[in-house]
Amino acid sequence: MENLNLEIITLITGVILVLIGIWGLLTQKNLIKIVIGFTLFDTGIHIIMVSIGYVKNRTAPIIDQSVNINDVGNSVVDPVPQALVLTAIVIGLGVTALMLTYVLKMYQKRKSLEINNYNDLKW
Amino acid sequence: MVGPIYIIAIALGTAFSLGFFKKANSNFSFAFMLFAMAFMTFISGQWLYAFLTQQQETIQIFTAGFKPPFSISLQMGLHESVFLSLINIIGLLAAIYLYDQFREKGVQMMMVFVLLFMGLNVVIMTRDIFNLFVFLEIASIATAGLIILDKSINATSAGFKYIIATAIISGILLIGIIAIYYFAGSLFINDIIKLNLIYVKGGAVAVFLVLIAIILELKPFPANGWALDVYEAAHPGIGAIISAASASAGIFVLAKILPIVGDSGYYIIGLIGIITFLGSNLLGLKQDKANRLLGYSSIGQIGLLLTIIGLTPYLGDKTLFIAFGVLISHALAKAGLFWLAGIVNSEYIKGWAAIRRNPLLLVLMGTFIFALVGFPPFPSFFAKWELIMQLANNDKIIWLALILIGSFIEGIYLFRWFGYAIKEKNEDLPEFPIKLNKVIPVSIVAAGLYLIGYYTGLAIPEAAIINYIPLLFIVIIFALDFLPAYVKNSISIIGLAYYSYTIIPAYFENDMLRFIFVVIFLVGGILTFIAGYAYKGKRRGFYPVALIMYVGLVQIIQAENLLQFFFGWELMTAGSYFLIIRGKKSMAHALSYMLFSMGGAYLILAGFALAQQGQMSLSLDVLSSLSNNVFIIISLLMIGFLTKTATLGLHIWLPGAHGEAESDVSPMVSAILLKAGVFGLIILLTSTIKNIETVSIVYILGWLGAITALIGNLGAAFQEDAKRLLAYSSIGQLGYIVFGLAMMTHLGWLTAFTYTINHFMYKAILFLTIGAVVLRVGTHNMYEMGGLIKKMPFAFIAVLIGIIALAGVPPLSGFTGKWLLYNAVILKGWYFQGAIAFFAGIIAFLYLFKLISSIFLGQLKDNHRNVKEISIWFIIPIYILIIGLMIFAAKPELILQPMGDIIAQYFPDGRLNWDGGLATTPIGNWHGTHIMIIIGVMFMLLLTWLVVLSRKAQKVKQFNIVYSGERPFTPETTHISYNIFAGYNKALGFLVMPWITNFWNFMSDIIHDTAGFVRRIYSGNGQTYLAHIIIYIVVVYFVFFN
Amino acid sequence: MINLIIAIVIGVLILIMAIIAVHHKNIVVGIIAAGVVSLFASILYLLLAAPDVAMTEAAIGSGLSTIIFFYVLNKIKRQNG
Amino acid sequence: MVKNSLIFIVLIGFAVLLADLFVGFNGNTDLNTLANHYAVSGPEEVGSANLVTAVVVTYRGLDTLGEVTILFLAAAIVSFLLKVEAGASLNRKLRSTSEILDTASRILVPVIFLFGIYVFINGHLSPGGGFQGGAIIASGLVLMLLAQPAKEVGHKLITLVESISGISFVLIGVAGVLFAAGFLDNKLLSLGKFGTIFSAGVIPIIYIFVGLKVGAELSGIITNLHENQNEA
Repeated sequence: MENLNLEIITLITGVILVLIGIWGLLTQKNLIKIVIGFTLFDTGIHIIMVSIGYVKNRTAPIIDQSVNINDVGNSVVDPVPQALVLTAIVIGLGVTALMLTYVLKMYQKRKSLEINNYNDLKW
Repeated sequence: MVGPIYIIAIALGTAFSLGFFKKANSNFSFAFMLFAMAFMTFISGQWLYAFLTQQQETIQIFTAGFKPPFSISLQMGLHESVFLSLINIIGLLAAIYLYDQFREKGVQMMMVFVLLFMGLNVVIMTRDIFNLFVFLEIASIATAGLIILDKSINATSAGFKYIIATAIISGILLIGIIAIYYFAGSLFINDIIKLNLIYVKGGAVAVFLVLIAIILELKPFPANGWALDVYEAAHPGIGAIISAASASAGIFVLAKILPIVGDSGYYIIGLIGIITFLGSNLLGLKQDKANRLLGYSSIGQIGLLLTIIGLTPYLGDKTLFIAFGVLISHALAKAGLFWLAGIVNSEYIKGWAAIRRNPLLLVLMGTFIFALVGFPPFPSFFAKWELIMQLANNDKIIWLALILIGSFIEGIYLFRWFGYAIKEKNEDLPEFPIKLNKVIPVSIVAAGLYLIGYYTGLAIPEAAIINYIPLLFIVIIFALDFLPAYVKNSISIIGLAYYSYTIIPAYFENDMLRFIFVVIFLVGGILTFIAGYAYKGKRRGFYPVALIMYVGLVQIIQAENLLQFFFGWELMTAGSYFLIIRGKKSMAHALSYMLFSMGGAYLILAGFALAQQGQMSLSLDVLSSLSNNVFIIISLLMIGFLTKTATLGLHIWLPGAHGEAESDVSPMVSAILLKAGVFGLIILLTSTIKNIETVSIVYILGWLGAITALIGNLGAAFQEDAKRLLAYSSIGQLGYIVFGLAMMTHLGWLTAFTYTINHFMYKAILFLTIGAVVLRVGTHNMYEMGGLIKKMPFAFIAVLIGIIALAGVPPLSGFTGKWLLYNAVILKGWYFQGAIAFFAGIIAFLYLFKLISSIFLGQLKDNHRNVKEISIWFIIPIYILIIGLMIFAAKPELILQPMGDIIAQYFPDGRLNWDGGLATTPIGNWHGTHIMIIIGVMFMLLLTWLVVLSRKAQKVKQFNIVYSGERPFTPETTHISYNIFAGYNKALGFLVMPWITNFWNFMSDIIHDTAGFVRRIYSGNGQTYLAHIIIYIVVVYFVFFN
Repeated sequence: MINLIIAIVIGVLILIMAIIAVHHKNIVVGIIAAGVVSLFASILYLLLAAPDVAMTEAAIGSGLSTIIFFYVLNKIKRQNG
Repeated sequence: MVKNSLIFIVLIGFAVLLADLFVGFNGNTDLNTLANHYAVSGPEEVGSANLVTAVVVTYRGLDTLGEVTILFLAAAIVSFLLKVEAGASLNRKLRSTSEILDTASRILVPVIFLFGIYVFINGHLSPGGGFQGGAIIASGLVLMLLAQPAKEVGHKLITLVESISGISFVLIGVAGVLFAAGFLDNKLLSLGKFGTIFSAGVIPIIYIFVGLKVGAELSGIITNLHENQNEA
């Protein structure tokens, strides 16, 4: 357990989640399942990002009573990845909503959720 | 000046405000949005102007009042301003073009549209790598939104494929960015560059992920199925934006992050680029849907750009110029073509035949096609030139070859498509409306191509001296296209006459060799134009293209350096292509002509590139001081020129191209155009005369020439189509010229020159006459003619003189040539080759006899009872040429003596000795004037004798023919020239079996089958495309990083 | 130390849920499982001293995102029936 | 399944790639220069107690603007796609809702809205901010729609809020160029007393607009899906 840090555990979780997401994206035939695969992939990336900003035994980057105002640099974790993840999560939501709307539209046209039924364009 | 940050403010402000207008008048919203786009264009344009003219320094824009890396910073420099201006102008034009869609779909689309361009703008300016990610997302989401404007199922599913593909790519990019942040501790690109992450364990992988994601955004082959589907399904207006604007931004981003990767990135990018360029163009070959074809071509062009970026270490400071030339041509031409696709509205490329109902649109399409392939005067021409030269200078021969092969393949499908537009049947194609707001943007980008092309040319010293005034003259002629043909004909003749007046005298004094060719080109041009008076109506498009060919030909003569020569060569090719495709059944022939010409031109280009390698000069003189790769250079150039002389193996384009051309075009492309190849050969051989390698090459050339003469004449003998007969005969005649040149002796060259001049005259006479006859009788087939001698005596006499000259029978100048040829052969000792040439000469009699007998002698056909003499406008040039022929025959010393002096510079030994009109060689002598007189007297005696005798002759009645009571099933078969040489065919037919045609068809089939097989990877399944992306990443990673 | 154990447990749960989300035949279960992945992820964020991210993930990733999934699924089912 | 095994192999390749990427990762022990600057000088420069907020709204304000734009784009596209084509029949099948849910939602929805507003107003002091607040407001809306499916949500109002807050965001940014040191500069207003509501320059104001905008955008997506829901 000596080398096993919190952020390494979460990082590994994130990486595996990314792989599971890609697996879902590549193997599931149902359009909604594919979108689910994407959200997993996305969440995995977010976990990786937050893990990378973590510093052992430090608190959240919010200056309140628990933080010594004169020694902020040595008491908080990195705020940058967190800020980036905030942005990424919102972007992910926008993309997911868009994908689902496409799925809905495709279903309305052809009454099928099988991705194999949308191969008209090719070559 | 207005700060770049206002681009963001204006775009966002507009997009957010548009929400207010949801129910308001759409026209107002549209104007509002258009204003925003115009303002963005204005801001980027004024910066571009400042950078170009006022030594403006690159500026950094810090947001939030903090310096980077603490805040996001933007950068505005020359390069940024160029890209921003390009993208915003395309955006502005696209907005105008999409007016109807905006009106129909409402404000949401306008919001999405403005935001797309804002995204692209920031993507170019930002110096923060995460900010780059955010605005790339904006751009791709906005693109996804625009794709489904078209609510068809295909557009929706293409949009879905697009969005999942870009989402995956963005995810990969994000992982890369956060890892870079981990290793570099900064998101500021300038900081990251300094850290050389590529040498850090793990850092290299992070950089790789960012790089591969950006490359994947550029749709590399084969991980690009999603993009192709989008190109096919989306509205062409959107396709234009993706292809022109988004891809340009993508290229810029790649260039921006490349310093992070460092030098090791170049190799990967170059390799990915060339694979994309070749693969995408190859698959484009099998494509028959217009939008998808454009998609393949777009991806191919981006591949070329990637290749150029990847070759930066070898291209040095020329990289920017080259990339700019290719990019601007691609962006403008592709935008224009996509927009045209929206106007023509035809799913399949064959349906583009409808476009020629509007000549302006057809011209625009031609502009874009030629700009894409890299013809002058477009920026891509100069860019490609520089690219090839630089590659040669750095010994990157394989890259050079691959790039030329890819360009060639792209040319195949682009010209096939263009051929359909010009020639495919269009009677039953649906009408399409032409709206001003759609035509204007297309016209503007086309004009931009010409303008930028002119200025790019100025940037190369060797090109800056190109004389653009003749091209301007062509533009004027084109602008006057609405006038009747005779007016334009007169203007063209005056133009050529003036051109001749300004340049010919100087050549006469200083350079006899060029003088001969320039006279053939210009005087020949004037003479053939005189025949043009015979045509009624407007003859739309004829004069500009004919003049392009002549201007190109003269520029070849005038060229002082390789670039000018190649410029003229390509102009000539373009002009002659248009001339040839004008013929009624010329579509396939024009394509094959174009392909052989393009292939030949690329060989010449490669040859030039290798020739100037290491010589720091583009002067034509470099050819005479070759030191490395001499054999290869000479072979490349020689094969290139031999495509134009239609030498054996490279001749299959000629019969169709010449045979099917219009009556006054055949002489242009036969008597005149073929001489360009001869001129090229002469330049090549005179320059490389001292190179020992030349010896073995010309030996092969000699055999080629002799066999070509034989095969050409045999081919002519088996023809039943009069014009094809003449076309094959040209192949044979050019074979003699090549044979003469190959001897590399004084007499050999004199022979070649004599044949050159002769062929010009008698082939012009014959083609003009036969063409004029064809105009009267309406068929090329000789067995459908006959007995025209009384109807067309002038034509008969012209053909008679023509064939006497061609056959080499005394007293006409053909004999001069033959006499010289046999002397030269004997002195050279090439007996076998000489024997073949001699045998070929005998065969010439066969077909020449047929030409006169079956057309003018025999029975007059019923339906020709009322035909008139050929047009006076044909008779005039024909008889001028006949006079010229007679003078040359009677007084050959007038030309051959000075010619001999020229040749003596190169081959001083074994001269022809002149004593007045008496020419002497070591083995004999001959006197042109005397022979003329003697034969003339004999001829008169014989004629008188015949006239006296013919009193007793009995006229044969029209139907005084007996077939043993049998009525022939097809009356043509009874014609004398129907299958006339069946017997010979049995004996010699194997020689004219279409081995060579079959060979080229086989090659073409192989390539097409490969394309058809490979493109099956694009299964249409979005998930497969995703798998391609992941596989691509993994494969590239393991290939390059392990 | 306790954080470590929680992290491992949550991490394993996330992966199990993710596999369920991908492989369960019933799409409704899949969507819920994906939502749970997000919810657990937000706990990880809390452990990683990222309360802002945790809030966002909880509200957006497991909340709104799941709702949108259901709206779309519901709509599709209605069209089917 | 040949195909799936192929994908599995590729995924292993990808896993190796990611492993190569993070093989040296052993957790941070210290902040890097950039983060350290934010932590040490951030409170002084920006005046926000929540450093994440300082980074999101000020240092990387352009990202946030872009992010809001992405949601805006998504909302616009969804609304465009789900726009009911003219002439489509509007037969609404409404589910009856229980009295309890209805009543609860009547009480809860305003509270949720208030909570959302609280979250984004206090974004510079405590965890939370515009995105979280906006999302909370949107969830309130979802609850409302669940309880009262027939409820017509004012599209005009949503659009108005969305547009006004978006434009205000941009205008604050431009004001930064004109009156302070750059686009979205925080020092447009005085930084105030550290740790109080009225501090941290324009951050609270921007976060209010972000909150409103995000809320409106998410609500737009949801109402569009919802209304489409009832029209089969």
